[in-house]
Amino acid sequence: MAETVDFEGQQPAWCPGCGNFNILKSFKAAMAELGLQPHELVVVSGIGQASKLPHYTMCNTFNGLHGRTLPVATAIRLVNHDMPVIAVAGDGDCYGEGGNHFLHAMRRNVNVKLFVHDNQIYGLTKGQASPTSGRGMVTTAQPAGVLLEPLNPVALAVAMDAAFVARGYAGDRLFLQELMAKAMRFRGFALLDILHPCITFNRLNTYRWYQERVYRISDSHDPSDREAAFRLALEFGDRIPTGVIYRNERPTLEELVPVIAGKDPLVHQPFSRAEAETELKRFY
Amino acid sequence: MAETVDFEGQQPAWCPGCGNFNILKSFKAAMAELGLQPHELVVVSGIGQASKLPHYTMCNTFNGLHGRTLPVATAIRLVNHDMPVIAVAGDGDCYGEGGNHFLHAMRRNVNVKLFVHDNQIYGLTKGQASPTSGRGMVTTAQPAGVLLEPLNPVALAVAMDAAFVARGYAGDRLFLQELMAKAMRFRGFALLDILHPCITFNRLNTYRWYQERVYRISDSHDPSDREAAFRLALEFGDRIPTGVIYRNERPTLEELVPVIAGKDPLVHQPFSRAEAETELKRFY
Amino acid sequence: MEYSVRIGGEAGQGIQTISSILGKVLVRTGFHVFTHQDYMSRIRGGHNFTQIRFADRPIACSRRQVDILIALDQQTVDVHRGDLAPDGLVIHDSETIGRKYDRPEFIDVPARRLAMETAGKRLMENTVAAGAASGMLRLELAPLEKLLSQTFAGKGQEAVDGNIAAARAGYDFVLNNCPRCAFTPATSEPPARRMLIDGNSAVGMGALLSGCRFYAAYPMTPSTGVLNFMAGQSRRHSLVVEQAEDEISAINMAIGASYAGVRSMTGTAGGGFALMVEGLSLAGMTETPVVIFVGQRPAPATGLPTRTEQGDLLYVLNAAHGEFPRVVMAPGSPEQAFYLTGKAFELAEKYQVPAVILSDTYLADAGWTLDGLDAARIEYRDHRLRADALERLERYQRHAFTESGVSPLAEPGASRHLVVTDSDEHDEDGHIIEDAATRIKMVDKRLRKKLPLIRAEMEPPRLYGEERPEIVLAGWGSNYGVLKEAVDELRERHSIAMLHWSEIWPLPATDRYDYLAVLRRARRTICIENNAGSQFARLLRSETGFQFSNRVNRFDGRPFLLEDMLQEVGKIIG
Amino acid sequence: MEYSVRIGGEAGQGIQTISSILGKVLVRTGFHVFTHQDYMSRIRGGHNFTQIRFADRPIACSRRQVDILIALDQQTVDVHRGDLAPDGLVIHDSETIGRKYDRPEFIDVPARRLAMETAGKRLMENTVAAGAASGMLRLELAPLEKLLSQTFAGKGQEAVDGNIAAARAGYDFVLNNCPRCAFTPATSEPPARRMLIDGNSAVGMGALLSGCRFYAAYPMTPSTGVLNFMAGQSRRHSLVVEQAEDEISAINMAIGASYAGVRSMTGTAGGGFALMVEGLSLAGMTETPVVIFVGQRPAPATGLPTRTEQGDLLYVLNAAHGEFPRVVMAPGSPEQAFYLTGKAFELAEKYQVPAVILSDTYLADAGWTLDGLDAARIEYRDHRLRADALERLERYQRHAFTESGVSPLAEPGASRHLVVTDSDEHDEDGHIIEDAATRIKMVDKRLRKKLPLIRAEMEPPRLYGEERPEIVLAGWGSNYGVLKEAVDELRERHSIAMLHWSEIWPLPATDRYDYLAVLRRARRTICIENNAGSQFARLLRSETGFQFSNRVNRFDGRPFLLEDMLQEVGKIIG
Ligand SMILES: Cc1ncc(C[n+]2csc(CCOP(=O)(O)OP(=O)(O)O)c2C)c(N)n1
Ligand SMILES: Cc1ncc(C[n+]2csc(CCOP(=O)(O)OP(=O)(O)O)c2C)c(N)n1
Ligand code: SF4
Ligand code: SF4
Ligand SMILES: [Mg+2]
Ligand SMILES: [Mg+2]
Repeated sequence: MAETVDFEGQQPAWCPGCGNFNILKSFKAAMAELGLQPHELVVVSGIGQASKLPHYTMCNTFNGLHGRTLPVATAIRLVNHDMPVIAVAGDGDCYGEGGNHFLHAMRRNVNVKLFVHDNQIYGLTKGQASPTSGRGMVTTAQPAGVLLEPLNPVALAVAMDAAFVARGYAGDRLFLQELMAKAMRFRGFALLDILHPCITFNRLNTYRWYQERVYRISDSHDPSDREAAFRLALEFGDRIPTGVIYRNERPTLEELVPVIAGKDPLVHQPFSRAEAETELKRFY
Repeated sequence: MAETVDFEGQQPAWCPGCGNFNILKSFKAAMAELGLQPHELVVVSGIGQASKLPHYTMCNTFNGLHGRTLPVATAIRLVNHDMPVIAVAGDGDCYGEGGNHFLHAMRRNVNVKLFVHDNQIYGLTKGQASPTSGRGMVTTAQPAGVLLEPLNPVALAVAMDAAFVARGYAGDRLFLQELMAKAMRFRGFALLDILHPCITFNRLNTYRWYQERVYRISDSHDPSDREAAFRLALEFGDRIPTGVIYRNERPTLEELVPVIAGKDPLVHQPFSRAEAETELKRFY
Repeated sequence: MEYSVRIGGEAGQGIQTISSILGKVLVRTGFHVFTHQDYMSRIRGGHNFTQIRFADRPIACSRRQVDILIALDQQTVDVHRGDLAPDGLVIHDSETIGRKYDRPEFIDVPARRLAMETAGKRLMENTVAAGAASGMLRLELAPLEKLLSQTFAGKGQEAVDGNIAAARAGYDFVLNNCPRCAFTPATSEPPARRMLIDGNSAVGMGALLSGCRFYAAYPMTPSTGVLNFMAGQSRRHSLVVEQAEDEISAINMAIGASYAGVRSMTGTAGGGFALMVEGLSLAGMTETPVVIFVGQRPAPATGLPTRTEQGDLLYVLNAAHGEFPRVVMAPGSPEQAFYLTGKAFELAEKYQVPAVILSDTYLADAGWTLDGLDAARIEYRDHRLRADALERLERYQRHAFTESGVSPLAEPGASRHLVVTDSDEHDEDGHIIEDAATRIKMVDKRLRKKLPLIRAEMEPPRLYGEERPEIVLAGWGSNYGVLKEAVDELRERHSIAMLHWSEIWPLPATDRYDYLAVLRRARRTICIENNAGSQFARLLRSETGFQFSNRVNRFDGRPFLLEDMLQEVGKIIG
Repeated sequence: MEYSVRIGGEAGQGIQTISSILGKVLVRTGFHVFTHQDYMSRIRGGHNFTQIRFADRPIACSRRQVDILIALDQQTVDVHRGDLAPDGLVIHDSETIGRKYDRPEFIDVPARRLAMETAGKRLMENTVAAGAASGMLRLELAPLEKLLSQTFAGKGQEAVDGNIAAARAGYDFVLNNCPRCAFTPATSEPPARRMLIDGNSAVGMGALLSGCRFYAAYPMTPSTGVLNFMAGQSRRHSLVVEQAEDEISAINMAIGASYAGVRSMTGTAGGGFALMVEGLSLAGMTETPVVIFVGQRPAPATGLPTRTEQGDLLYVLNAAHGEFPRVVMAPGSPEQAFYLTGKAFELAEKYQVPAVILSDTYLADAGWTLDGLDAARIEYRDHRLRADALERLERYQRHAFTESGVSPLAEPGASRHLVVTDSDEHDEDGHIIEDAATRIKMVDKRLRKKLPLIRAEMEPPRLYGEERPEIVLAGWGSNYGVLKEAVDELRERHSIAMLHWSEIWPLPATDRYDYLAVLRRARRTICIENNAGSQFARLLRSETGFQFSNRVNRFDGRPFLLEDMLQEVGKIIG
């Protein structure tokens, strides 16, 4: 069985003090806790600070394009439904450039885990507003401050009836690890939006800002109650709930697509040229 | 003042009996009711049966690409905030190909009216599933039936805190006209999702199917109550509410962007080369 | 011996029903058939037509001249009457089209009435028309009846009987009422068993036989046929087909599937390919095999969505940021489409590059008659490292430097080795790098080493006609058939040949066959393309310096018919 | 007289602060300055550097050899020591880098300590370093002090005083402790007033002066600088800047804004341009003017995101489905970037086509010294029909056929006339059509008529050096400066000239200046490009048949420095 050290990867190129370090720690610990070996999982990521994560751990890695994690992850899982597939993205990555894939991945409910490192800013490109940036935040590209309503990924996911919706916080490492493990154990698509400070560019949402607001959802919340989940999801201001907000178990796409449902993963099914050849008959 | 006949355009190429005809009628009547002249409005559309609408009426028209109505409409309105701008799209157009723009247009809250002709199918390309197609619908591209959860645009819009969210039905022409007029009079981004049967390809959601389910929302519903709106939005099955589901008045983007807020439309602001030239100074 | 039947009417009137019945019956009767379609972008109304040309010898294109015109509406008469052969006939139902013609070439077949009388269903007027056409051609009734039984078997005996009765009614009506209907095509006896297959189905069959296991696409004319075909197959074979939310997703899915270890494909038209350009570059950088079907149609933008053009060649060749090798195949017929799809899969996987199958609306929908397709001629070799072979390796690096530039492609999860790849420039392990030395080695590996190896696998253009021609008709892709028949027609009076490229990129070398010598030797070299910009001519000049003496361009959304081609070439060669 | 100062260290250490202070002070002191940047794709750590070369004459590129190396960390010493000139010096703070060098060329400036002592802020160690470098160069203190006052004015008097004190401390320290620091560059007296401007800012200024009123973009290196520049301007000028959700949206917004009646622009890198390809085709079909800034960087895919390359030429020229004219400008310097941005706006609007400004990371960030930029040389003519002029028309058709192919472009809503356009093929009114005749006329109008008119507006390449050279160094875009200086160096011993294309497409005709004759006459023609595929060479061959005798390619993400260029050319010409 693997231990956290087995998930040690390359030296991170993040700024010292960045929230991503804690997310990485939680990630490695969660994978070890789940008893996975590095080669037993695939991590798909996009482009951004967040998306460098797979290089900083050990795993099969497809570090693709900015915004395009989910289509790649979806297909990998459809081809090999024995393999845990994690999609790692930034908030710009996933909710900006990749917004459409995000919407439709929730509809598909493929058993992919989506970990979004949500620092409410574009980190790697030096600090422009992201879809989750708060109103009024001033940046070089938004000198008059952000004028758009921030996107609430958690509320959006509840409205899309995503199967598993949770929010974590990099400052609460152990709880984050717990949420990662929960998402991994869940059977279906899971969104884990992870708040974390970008200490270099986001002067608004600092450790302190989060610390004053973030709290763990009480056990009394019933994640299967969609309206309650929506209410909780809307809370994002003086108080910010973390934990599992919504859960709606239903068959995954892998369990519905006839050729693979309950069968061997596609990648391990044999290819019969003879069978395929019979299809030529219909043209005679 | 213009009358409905002033909005007569080219001969529609739709299938006789298509729900689009009623939408077109409501459209023309609503524009006349609002006292608009054809040249006083711009209609932006994408590609699909729905998106042919501007040719079948009289208006300034930008019939652009499949899925790309909203960015074009947004910019037109930012450049000329004296002009009513309507975006017309199909369900595939707007929620499939254009899903990302849909998300972010709601965040922007530009005063654009989005009329989505939602026939729960791809009409022009001959009947593949659209994002709103019901589970189990069998098509040539989905021979095992639709396996994805249908997207509920109205619930999604409420979660995105869209400023105005309504649902209409082509079979209730006068009410549809009323909703169009309401959306037009509203100050801000307005989504009007219009259910209508595709009599050629959608064998599931027929006139009859809708007729049995669609009802007008009662006056007791308070569209400013977001949770109530969400509850109502989730209703889509045996009963389907039509009317204004959610309303949340807030400043539009045109009212927030410093250069145009409370000023002449950008297109009518003078260009001063001399002023621009002063910027060269900073490089010395 | 040859005849052409054209069926015209509004969208939704059933042109497709009549033509597919007739086409197949003619093939089964022993003829060589060529069908081609001309459709508007609408579901009902407007004006569409299908043409069925058949002969006792192989044919490869459509003609303008029509022997039998089946007019389902008045407009068809108006539009197509001018193309009627001197002894051509028009079948119409004066009741449906609302006008009686008092001229001998107009045969009034009361299809609607006969349909009601025999089957009680107005809809079967199309079957009546098919029967009437069969009668005019003095075809045997048996193959028609058999086809109708097969076609409607799924709808129950009543439907079968009704259709057969309707067909007979049309057939008999013509026999009894049309003494002028004296077409008597000679058939081969006994008829050879042949296929009738269109370009899109041929691509689909090629993919299926190449072991394609994953197909993701967003519908777009003219590629939707491939999506539909693959979706149909997914019920019977181990193939996952996913309709993506957009083309960006479609290509990224195909790339993801390939990374995970199966052969994968996506398909679209030029406009959807625009959205795949980013993913193409990703496939290039991560060296992930992927096959992309691109059906060209007239553009820019939405253009003429249901019509044909060859306007995307340079675009497909140069699309995407950065430099990496790709394969571009432009089949000229369903037969080529089948084998070249196989070759595209093989080269994509062998060299870990994206491969494009560049088709167009004309080829997508055109039906060709073939003696058969040889599945065995599609190579299927699994180039991936899997299971034991992989596990046995001491060390695995996804992007290891090798002599050939090709690194071992392993299935992730199949062993303890990690499969790591990256859209950033990377080292042999697949991790991000920024140093110049690694970058140079990676460009050398990806581009400079692989490209010549792939080039060596490309077949030179096909010469058809004189071996040392004075006149060369040059072309690529779907103009194959019409160029070939044009050469047949012109050969008597001219020293002429066709030079046809179907394997476009990397442009085939001249070592195995010196096609440049053929061109240089010729007096006139005419490059014929369905575009305005002579894109292939520009490509050839850029790569070889050769400049054609003449160019013929058609860009009105229609394919070259044989007469058009002869006329255009005639203007040049006299 | 010339010197080069290189400042190296980790990202976030303040290289940028030192270099921008030093660069500006040198310009104000009367020197010609050239700066260039080498950055990694990370925010902290790693290894970055900036180089400042200055001279008493115009300069246009960087050199490898360094006179003063300011090492903010150990790695800088290790990496760059080899480039030190024989009498070069290294400034470092042994405390910061954690190592003492006991060699005469190492000048240990206790920047951190001096910063704490003078200003009480560690952060000001960079100002100390800038002061120290100024001291070594024996610059006057006044310009430095003035610049610091201006720069930090916004942050209060304390910040100004602190910085000045820190700079002085560094300056004095060097004067007192470094007898070897004997650089004594001659300055012009009194110093001419000159600008220091980078490529991105020049593009932004060109856009602003062209009347650009709308800029939409999604951040992407190296185009983000243009976005930031425009965003900054939007506070003071009537310009709306919108950060889009993706590049697809960005270009569609720019097109929408242009349709609505204002000049508009978008900007991105090669990867983002991939997502704009669809919109490019839309602009082509709807004949909507739009200007697109494309900053090239090494690809495929994410590649080397902060580095430079010229790998997107053929891609930008051929991108998008269908055939339509486009303008492609590839400026070679900030000066060209400024004027060509103006010309791009003018041609885009005059001919109603998309225009691309093709830059790259090197040019984007490079700082050049200019005597000034002449705003009046940027044409500004409003080509649109507005208000009265429009209202007076009896009839208006957006896509009316005209002699030139250019139809009147009206502002929608400004009159009773409707402005209708469509991505489908359309008639003169802008409504969907499917007939062949209209299609042909529209292609003729859009493509065939306009293209030669645009071509006639394009400037031929610039010859620099011998008028009838035996050796031609050919290049395009950002290689301008280094080619020019290479010619300067080689002119004594060779009959040599540079031929530099900055107006690329439509490829300029040869009637005004027969550049092909120059090439054909030359003994050696060397095409030098920052890519692996010799894309410009292929373009020129495709369009003119001319083939260069030699090619030099660099594709490691770094620009050619002068020494590299001389070496590469030397290998060929001896
Ligand atoms: C198509 C495309 N557009 C833009 C970029 C440039 N880009 C790289 S990372 C990034 C945003 C990073 O923000 P986020 O996704 O929030 O990640 P973070 O760095 O904050 O973790 C952008 C815009 C790109 N790589 N590709
Ligand atoms: C980029 C792109 N992809 C695909 C298409 C093909 N296409 C045209 S219309 C359409 C879908 C039509 O469905 P919808 O938007 O629901 O409109 P409807 O016809 O049902 O009104 C598609 C996929 C296209 N034009 N452009
Ligand atoms: S820029 Fe922000 S998100 Fe990126 S590594 Fe630095 S602190 Fe973290
Ligand atoms: S296909 Fe459907 S949506 Fe399109 S016109 Fe016909 S009925 Fe209407
Ligand atoms: Mg972020
Ligand atoms: Mg639809």
